[in-house]
Amino acid sequence: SYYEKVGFRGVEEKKSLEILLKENPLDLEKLSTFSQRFPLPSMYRIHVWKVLLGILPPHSDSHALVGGYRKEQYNDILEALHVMRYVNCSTPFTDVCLRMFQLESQVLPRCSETTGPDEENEDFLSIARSMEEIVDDPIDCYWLIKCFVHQFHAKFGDSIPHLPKSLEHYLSQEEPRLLRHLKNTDALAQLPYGLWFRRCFAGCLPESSLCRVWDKVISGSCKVLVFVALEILLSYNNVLLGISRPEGVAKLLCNIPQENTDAIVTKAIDSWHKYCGTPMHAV
Amino acid sequence: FLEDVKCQAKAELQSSDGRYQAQRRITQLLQTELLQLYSRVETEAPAGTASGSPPGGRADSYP
Amino acid sequence: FLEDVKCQAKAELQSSDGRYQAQRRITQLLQTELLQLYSRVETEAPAGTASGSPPGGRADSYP
Repeated sequence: SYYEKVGFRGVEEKKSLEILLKENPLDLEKLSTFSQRFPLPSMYRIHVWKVLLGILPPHSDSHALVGGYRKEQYNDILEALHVMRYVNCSTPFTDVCLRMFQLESQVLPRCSETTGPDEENEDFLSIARSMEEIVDDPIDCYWLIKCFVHQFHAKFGDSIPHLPKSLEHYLSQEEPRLLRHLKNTDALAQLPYGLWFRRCFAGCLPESSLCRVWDKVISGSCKVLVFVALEILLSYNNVLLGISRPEGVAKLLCNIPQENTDAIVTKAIDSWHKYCGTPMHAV
Repeated sequence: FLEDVKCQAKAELQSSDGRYQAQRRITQLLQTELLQLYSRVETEAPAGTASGSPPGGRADSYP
Repeated sequence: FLEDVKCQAKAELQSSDGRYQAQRRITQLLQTELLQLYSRVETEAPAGTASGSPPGGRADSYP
Protein backbone atom coordinates (compact mmCIF):
# COMPACT_ATOMS: atom_id res chain seq x y z
CA SER A 1 0.00 0.00 0.00
CA TYR A 2 0.92 3.65 -0.25
CA TYR A 3 1.65 3.95 3.45
CA GLU A 4 3.86 0.87 3.49
CA LYS A 5 5.79 2.28 0.60
CA VAL A 6 6.16 5.66 2.25
CA GLY A 7 7.05 4.03 5.56
CA PHE A 8 9.64 1.82 3.92
CA ARG A 9 11.07 4.75 2.06
CA GLY A 10 11.19 6.68 5.32
CA VAL A 11 13.19 3.94 7.03
CA GLU A 12 15.62 3.71 4.13
CA GLU A 13 16.06 7.47 4.12
CA LYS A 14 16.66 7.56 7.83
CA LYS A 15 19.30 4.86 7.51
CA SER A 16 21.14 6.65 4.72
CA LEU A 17 21.08 9.89 6.71
CA GLU A 18 22.49 8.05 9.71
CA ILE A 19 25.34 6.81 7.54
CA LEU A 20 26.00 10.36 6.35
CA LEU A 21 25.99 11.62 9.93
CA LYS A 22 28.56 9.02 10.98
CA GLU A 23 31.12 10.30 8.49
CA ASN A 24 33.95 12.35 9.92
CA PRO A 25 34.33 14.97 8.63
CA LEU A 26 30.71 15.38 7.62
CA ASP A 27 30.18 15.86 3.90
CA LEU A 28 28.22 19.11 3.70
CA GLU A 29 27.43 18.64 0.04
CA LYS A 30 25.91 15.23 0.60
CA LEU A 31 23.98 16.47 3.59
CA SER A 32 22.61 19.37 1.54
CA THR A 33 21.62 17.05 -1.27
CA PHE A 34 19.88 14.73 1.15
CA SER A 35 17.93 17.63 2.66
CA GLN A 36 16.99 18.90 -0.77
CA ARG A 37 15.58 15.53 -1.77
CA PHE A 38 14.04 14.16 1.41
CA PRO A 39 12.34 15.53 4.48
CA LEU A 40 14.68 15.40 7.47
CA PRO A 41 13.59 13.00 10.21
CA SER A 42 12.62 15.26 13.10
CA MET A 43 15.08 13.60 15.49
CA TYR A 44 18.01 14.70 13.30
CA ARG A 45 16.62 17.97 11.99
CA ILE A 46 18.17 20.39 14.48
CA HIS A 47 21.55 18.69 14.24
CA VAL A 48 21.59 18.80 10.44
CA TRP A 49 20.46 22.43 10.42
CA LYS A 50 23.26 23.34 12.83
CA VAL A 51 25.82 21.64 10.60
CA LEU A 52 24.45 23.13 7.37
CA LEU A 53 24.34 26.62 8.90
CA GLY A 54 27.91 26.32 10.18
CA ILE A 55 26.96 26.44 13.85
CA LEU A 56 28.76 23.12 14.18
CA PRO A 57 31.82 22.42 12.03
CA PRO A 58 32.12 19.38 9.73
CA HIS A 59 34.51 17.59 12.09
CA SER A 60 32.43 15.78 14.67
CA ASP A 61 35.32 15.61 17.10
CA SER A 62 35.29 19.42 17.27
CA HIS A 63 31.60 19.59 18.13
CA ALA A 64 32.07 19.60 21.90
CA LEU A 65 34.70 22.34 21.76
CA VAL A 66 32.82 24.53 19.30
CA GLY A 67 29.51 23.90 21.05
CA GLY A 68 31.17 25.17 24.22
CA TYR A 69 32.30 28.36 22.48
CA ARG A 70 28.81 28.95 21.10
CA LYS A 71 27.37 28.57 24.56
CA GLU A 72 29.86 30.99 26.11
CA GLN A 73 29.21 33.56 23.40
CA TYR A 74 25.47 33.30 23.99
CA ASN A 75 25.84 33.65 27.76
CA ASP A 76 28.25 36.59 27.48
CA ILE A 77 25.93 38.57 25.23
CA LEU A 78 22.88 37.79 27.31
CA GLU A 79 24.60 38.83 30.52
CA ALA A 80 25.77 42.13 29.04
CA LEU A 81 22.29 42.97 27.76
CA HIS A 82 20.90 42.33 31.22
CA VAL A 83 23.50 44.53 32.87
CA MET A 84 22.86 47.33 30.36
CA ARG A 85 19.12 46.86 30.92
CA TYR A 86 18.27 46.23 27.34
CA VAL A 87 16.48 43.12 28.55
CA ASN A 88 15.11 41.90 31.83
CA CYS A 89 13.58 38.70 33.13
CA SER A 90 10.20 39.46 31.62
CA THR A 91 11.47 40.29 28.11
CA PRO A 92 10.06 37.75 25.63
CA PHE A 93 12.70 35.36 24.35
CA THR A 94 12.34 36.49 20.74
CA ASP A 95 12.91 40.14 21.73
CA VAL A 96 16.01 39.03 23.62
CA CYS A 97 17.20 37.28 20.46
CA LEU A 98 16.66 40.45 18.43
CA ARG A 99 18.73 42.52 20.88
CA MET A 100 21.46 39.87 20.88
CA PHE A 101 21.48 39.81 17.10
CA GLN A 102 21.62 43.61 16.97
CA LEU A 103 24.47 43.69 19.46
CA GLU A 104 26.44 41.21 17.37
CA SER A 105 25.75 43.13 14.16
CA GLN A 106 26.63 46.43 15.89
CA VAL A 107 23.24 47.96 15.22
CA LEU A 108 21.85 47.90 18.74
CA PRO A 109 19.92 51.16 19.06
CA ARG A 110 21.01 53.50 21.83
CA CYS A 111 18.64 54.00 24.70
CA SER A 112 17.73 57.48 23.54
CA GLU A 113 16.76 56.32 20.08
CA THR A 114 13.34 54.84 20.47
CA THR A 115 12.85 52.53 17.57
CA GLY A 116 9.50 52.45 15.90
CA PRO A 117 8.16 49.38 14.19
CA ASP A 118 10.77 48.37 11.68
CA GLU A 119 10.01 45.95 8.83
CA GLU A 120 13.34 44.21 9.09
CA ASN A 121 12.97 43.71 12.83
CA GLU A 122 9.45 42.41 12.36
CA ASP A 123 10.72 39.87 9.83
CA PHE A 124 13.40 38.79 12.27
CA LEU A 125 10.91 38.48 15.12
CA SER A 126 8.52 36.47 13.02
CA ILE A 127 11.22 33.99 12.03
CA ALA A 128 12.37 33.91 15.66
CA ARG A 129 8.87 33.10 16.92
CA SER A 130 8.60 30.14 14.57
CA MET A 131 12.10 28.92 15.39
CA GLU A 132 11.22 29.13 19.07
CA GLU A 133 8.38 26.68 18.43
CA ILE A 134 10.67 24.29 16.58
CA VAL A 135 13.73 24.36 18.85
CA ASP A 136 13.60 23.72 22.60
CA ASP A 137 17.11 24.65 23.71
CA PRO A 138 17.45 28.48 23.89
CA ILE A 139 21.13 28.48 22.93
CA ASP A 140 20.51 26.34 19.86
CA CYS A 141 17.48 28.43 19.09
CA TYR A 142 19.35 31.75 19.15
CA TRP A 143 22.16 30.40 16.99
CA LEU A 144 19.73 28.89 14.50
CA ILE A 145 17.76 32.13 14.21
CA LYS A 146 20.92 34.18 13.82
CA CYS A 147 22.54 31.93 11.24
CA PHE A 148 19.32 31.26 9.36
CA VAL A 149 18.62 34.97 8.96
CA HIS A 150 22.23 35.69 8.12
CA GLN A 151 22.57 32.92 5.55
CA PHE A 152 19.22 33.74 4.00
CA HIS A 153 20.25 37.34 3.35
CA ALA A 154 23.76 36.46 2.26
CA LYS A 155 22.77 33.68 -0.11
CA PHE A 156 19.40 34.80 -1.39
CA GLY A 157 19.30 38.54 -0.78
CA ASP A 158 19.71 39.21 -4.49
CA SER A 159 17.15 36.60 -5.58
CA ILE A 160 14.31 37.61 -3.25
CA PRO A 161 13.14 40.60 -5.33
CA HIS A 162 12.73 38.30 -8.34
CA LEU A 163 10.57 35.69 -6.64
CA PRO A 164 7.23 37.45 -7.28
CA LYS A 165 7.94 37.43 -11.03
CA SER A 166 8.85 33.78 -10.82
CA LEU A 167 5.61 33.03 -9.01
CA GLU A 168 3.68 34.84 -11.73
CA HIS A 169 5.43 32.71 -14.33
CA TYR A 170 4.52 29.38 -12.72
CA LEU A 171 1.00 30.55 -11.98
CA SER A 172 0.56 31.37 -15.66
CA GLN A 173 1.47 27.76 -16.45
CA GLU A 174 -0.66 26.15 -13.78
CA GLU A 175 -3.72 28.37 -13.52
CA PRO A 176 -3.79 31.22 -16.04
CA ARG A 177 -7.38 32.06 -15.14
CA LEU A 178 -6.44 32.78 -11.53
CA LEU A 179 -3.49 34.88 -12.67
CA ARG A 180 -5.77 36.94 -14.92
CA HIS A 181 -8.24 37.41 -12.09
CA LEU A 182 -5.52 38.54 -9.69
CA LYS A 183 -4.21 40.97 -12.29
CA ASN A 184 -7.61 42.37 -13.20
CA THR A 185 -8.53 42.98 -9.57
CA ASP A 186 -5.16 44.58 -8.76
CA ALA A 187 -4.57 41.85 -6.20
CA LEU A 188 -1.39 40.51 -7.77
CA ALA A 189 0.76 43.37 -6.52
CA GLN A 190 -0.75 43.05 -3.07
CA LEU A 191 -0.04 39.39 -2.43
CA PRO A 192 1.75 38.93 0.91
CA TYR A 193 5.21 38.70 -0.64
CA GLY A 194 6.92 39.85 2.56
CA LEU A 195 5.30 37.08 4.55
CA TRP A 196 6.18 34.52 1.91
CA PHE A 197 9.59 35.53 0.67
CA ARG A 198 11.17 37.59 3.45
CA ARG A 199 9.76 35.70 6.43
CA CYS A 200 9.92 32.35 4.63
CA PHE A 201 6.31 31.61 5.69
CA ALA A 202 7.01 32.15 9.39
CA GLY A 203 3.67 33.15 10.89
CA CYS A 204 1.87 31.74 7.87
CA LEU A 205 2.40 27.99 8.12
CA PRO A 206 2.27 26.03 11.36
CA GLU A 207 5.74 24.93 12.50
CA SER A 208 5.16 21.25 11.66
CA SER A 209 4.77 22.15 7.98
CA LEU A 210 7.13 25.09 8.08
CA CYS A 211 10.19 23.07 9.07
CA ARG A 212 9.84 20.94 5.93
CA VAL A 213 10.09 24.13 3.86
CA TRP A 214 12.99 25.42 5.92
CA ASP A 215 14.83 22.10 5.34
CA LYS A 216 15.01 23.16 1.69
CA VAL A 217 15.89 26.79 2.38
CA ILE A 218 18.66 25.89 4.83
CA SER A 219 20.12 23.31 2.43
CA GLY A 220 20.32 25.85 -0.35
CA SER A 221 17.09 26.70 -2.19
CA CYS A 222 14.96 29.80 -2.02
CA LYS A 223 13.08 28.78 -5.14
CA VAL A 224 11.04 26.35 -3.08
CA LEU A 225 9.35 29.38 -1.51
CA VAL A 226 7.83 30.22 -4.89
CA PHE A 227 6.23 26.79 -5.10
CA VAL A 228 4.81 26.95 -1.60
CA ALA A 229 3.22 30.27 -2.52
CA LEU A 230 2.00 28.73 -5.79
CA GLU A 231 0.37 25.78 -4.05
CA ILE A 232 -1.29 28.08 -1.53
CA LEU A 233 -2.77 30.06 -4.41
CA LEU A 234 -3.84 26.89 -6.20
CA SER A 235 -5.49 25.36 -3.17
CA TYR A 236 -7.57 28.53 -2.63
CA ASN A 237 -8.17 28.96 -6.35
CA ASN A 238 -11.95 28.87 -6.15
CA VAL A 239 -12.18 31.11 -3.11
CA LEU A 240 -9.77 33.60 -4.65
CA LEU A 241 -11.73 33.73 -7.91
CA GLY A 242 -14.71 34.87 -5.86
CA ILE A 243 -12.90 37.75 -4.19
CA SER A 244 -12.69 41.00 -6.11
CA ARG A 245 -11.17 43.28 -3.51
CA PRO A 246 -7.37 43.09 -3.23
CA GLU A 247 -7.53 43.57 0.55
CA GLY A 248 -9.78 40.55 0.75
CA VAL A 249 -7.22 38.46 -1.11
CA ALA A 250 -4.40 39.60 1.16
CA LYS A 251 -6.50 38.97 4.26
CA LEU A 252 -7.29 35.42 3.20
CA LEU A 253 -3.70 34.60 2.27
CA CYS A 254 -2.25 36.04 5.47
CA ASN A 255 -4.55 33.89 7.56
CA ILE A 256 -4.83 30.59 5.77
CA PRO A 257 -6.39 27.74 7.75
CA GLN A 258 -3.74 25.69 9.52
CA GLU A 259 -5.25 22.26 8.86
CA ASN A 260 -4.25 21.27 5.35
CA THR A 261 -0.87 22.97 5.20
CA ASP A 262 0.99 19.64 5.23
CA ALA A 263 -0.66 18.68 1.96
CA ILE A 264 0.16 22.09 0.51
CA VAL A 265 3.84 21.72 1.42
CA THR A 266 3.98 18.18 0.02
CA LYS A 267 2.51 19.35 -3.27
CA ALA A 268 4.81 22.36 -3.32
CA ILE A 269 7.92 20.22 -2.87
CA ASP A 270 6.70 17.83 -5.57
CA SER A 271 6.13 20.58 -8.10
CA TRP A 272 9.43 22.24 -7.11
CA HIS A 273 11.17 18.93 -7.91
CA LYS A 274 9.13 18.66 -11.11
CA TYR A 275 10.02 22.13 -12.42
CA CYS A 276 13.51 22.54 -11.02
CA GLY A 277 14.71 18.94 -10.98
CA THR A 278 15.58 16.69 -8.08
CA PRO A 279 19.18 16.98 -6.99
CA MET A 280 20.46 13.60 -8.03
CA HIS A 281 24.06 13.17 -7.10
CA ALA A 282 25.38 10.78 -4.51
CA VAL A 283 23.35 10.13 -1.44
CA PHE B 1 55.24 17.64 9.69
CA LEU B 2 51.67 16.84 10.62
CA GLU B 3 52.61 17.23 14.28
CA ASP B 4 53.96 20.61 13.35
CA VAL B 5 50.67 21.74 11.84
CA LYS B 6 48.79 20.46 14.85
CA CYS B 7 51.08 22.31 17.22
CA GLN B 8 50.67 25.51 15.31
CA ALA B 9 46.89 25.14 15.30
CA LYS B 10 46.91 24.54 19.01
CA ALA B 11 49.03 27.61 19.64
CA GLU B 12 46.71 29.77 17.54
CA LEU B 13 43.69 28.49 19.37
CA GLN B 14 45.36 29.18 22.69
CA SER B 15 46.17 32.74 21.74
CA SER B 16 42.59 33.29 20.58
CA ASP B 17 41.47 31.94 23.92
CA GLY B 18 43.85 34.26 25.71
CA ARG B 19 42.49 37.26 23.87
CA TYR B 20 38.97 36.18 24.72
CA GLN B 21 39.76 35.76 28.40
CA ALA B 22 41.42 39.18 28.57
CA GLN B 23 38.47 40.85 26.88
CA ARG B 24 36.12 38.99 29.18
CA ARG B 25 37.90 40.36 32.25
CA ILE B 26 37.53 43.88 30.89
CA THR B 27 33.86 43.29 30.28
CA GLN B 28 33.35 42.09 33.80
CA LEU B 29 35.06 45.13 35.26
CA LEU B 30 32.97 47.44 33.10
CA GLN B 31 29.80 45.62 34.04
CA THR B 32 30.56 45.95 37.74
CA GLU B 33 31.28 49.63 37.20
CA LEU B 34 28.03 50.11 35.33
CA LEU B 35 25.97 48.36 37.98
CA GLN B 36 27.50 50.57 40.66
CA LEU B 37 26.86 53.69 38.65
CA TYR B 38 23.25 52.72 38.04
CA SER B 39 22.63 52.20 41.70
CA ARG B 40 24.29 55.54 42.50
CA VAL B 41 22.16 57.38 39.96
CA GLU B 42 19.06 55.73 41.32
CA THR B 43 19.92 56.57 44.92
CA GLU B 44 20.62 60.20 44.11
CA ALA B 45 17.51 60.62 42.01
CA PRO B 46 14.81 58.72 43.85
CA ALA B 47 11.58 57.86 42.14
CA GLY B 48 9.45 60.88 41.39
CA THR B 49 12.13 63.26 40.22
CA ALA B 50 12.38 63.66 36.50
CA SER B 51 15.99 62.74 35.95
CA GLY B 52 15.79 61.49 32.42
CA SER B 53 14.56 58.04 31.77
CA PRO B 54 15.08 55.66 34.65
CA PRO B 55 17.46 53.06 33.32
CA GLY B 56 15.23 50.31 34.59
CA GLY B 57 12.44 51.35 32.31
CA ARG B 58 14.55 51.01 29.26
CA ALA B 59 13.70 47.51 28.29
CA ASP B 60 10.07 48.56 28.29
CA SER B 61 10.57 51.04 25.51
CA TYR B 62 11.38 48.24 23.11
CA PRO B 63 8.61 46.33 21.44
CA PHE C 1 44.72 14.45 5.16
CA LEU C 2 46.83 17.46 6.00
CA GLU C 3 44.18 19.68 4.42
CA ASP C 4 41.69 17.98 6.66
CA VAL C 5 43.59 18.82 9.80
CA LYS C 6 43.97 22.41 8.62
CA CYS C 7 40.26 22.72 7.92
CA GLN C 8 39.38 21.43 11.33
CA ALA C 9 41.78 23.82 13.01
CA LYS C 10 40.43 26.72 11.00
CA ALA C 11 36.83 25.99 11.99
CA GLU C 12 37.79 25.78 15.64
CA LEU C 13 39.73 29.01 15.44
CA GLN C 14 36.86 30.81 13.73
CA SER C 15 34.36 29.86 16.38
CA SER C 16 36.76 30.85 19.13
CA ASP C 17 37.30 34.16 17.35
CA GLY C 18 33.56 34.71 17.09
CA ARG C 19 33.37 34.52 20.84
CA TYR C 20 36.17 37.08 21.14
CA GLN C 21 34.53 39.44 18.65
CA ALA C 22 31.28 39.32 20.60
CA GLN C 23 33.22 40.28 23.72
CA ARG C 24 34.71 43.22 21.88
CA ARG C 25 31.29 44.47 20.83
CA ILE C 26 30.12 44.13 24.43
CA THR C 27 33.10 46.10 25.72
CA GLN C 28 32.47 48.91 23.27
CA LEU C 29 28.83 49.15 24.23
CA LEU C 30 29.63 49.14 27.92
CA GLN C 31 32.14 51.93 27.44
CA THR C 32 29.65 54.07 25.53
CA GLU C 33 27.03 53.44 28.16
CA LEU C 34 29.39 54.32 31.01
CA LEU C 35 30.49 57.53 29.34
CA GLN C 36 26.91 58.62 28.84
CA LEU C 37 25.96 57.79 32.37
CA TYR C 38 28.96 59.63 33.79
CA SER C 39 28.17 62.74 31.80
CA ARG C 40 24.59 62.55 33.03
CA VAL C 41 25.75 62.25 36.62
CA GLU C 42 27.97 65.29 36.14
CA THR C 43 25.19 67.37 34.66
CA GLU C 44 22.82 66.50 37.43
CA ALA C 45 25.32 66.99 40.23
CA PRO C 46 27.20 70.17 39.28
CA ALA C 47 30.68 70.89 40.57
CA GLY C 48 30.82 71.68 44.26
CA THR C 49 28.43 69.06 45.50
CA ALA C 50 30.19 66.08 46.94
CA SER C 51 28.67 63.29 44.95
CA GLY C 52 31.27 60.63 45.28
CA SER C 53 34.44 60.59 43.26
CA PRO C 54 34.65 63.06 40.38
CA PRO C 55 33.65 60.91 37.47
CA GLY C 56 35.42 63.09 34.95
CA GLY C 57 38.92 62.00 35.76
CA ARG C 58 37.89 58.45 35.82
CA ALA C 59 36.18 58.20 32.47
CA ASP C 60 39.31 59.53 30.83
CA SER C 61 41.13 56.45 31.90
CA TYR C 62 39.18 54.48 29.34
CA PRO C 63 40.67 54.29 25.88
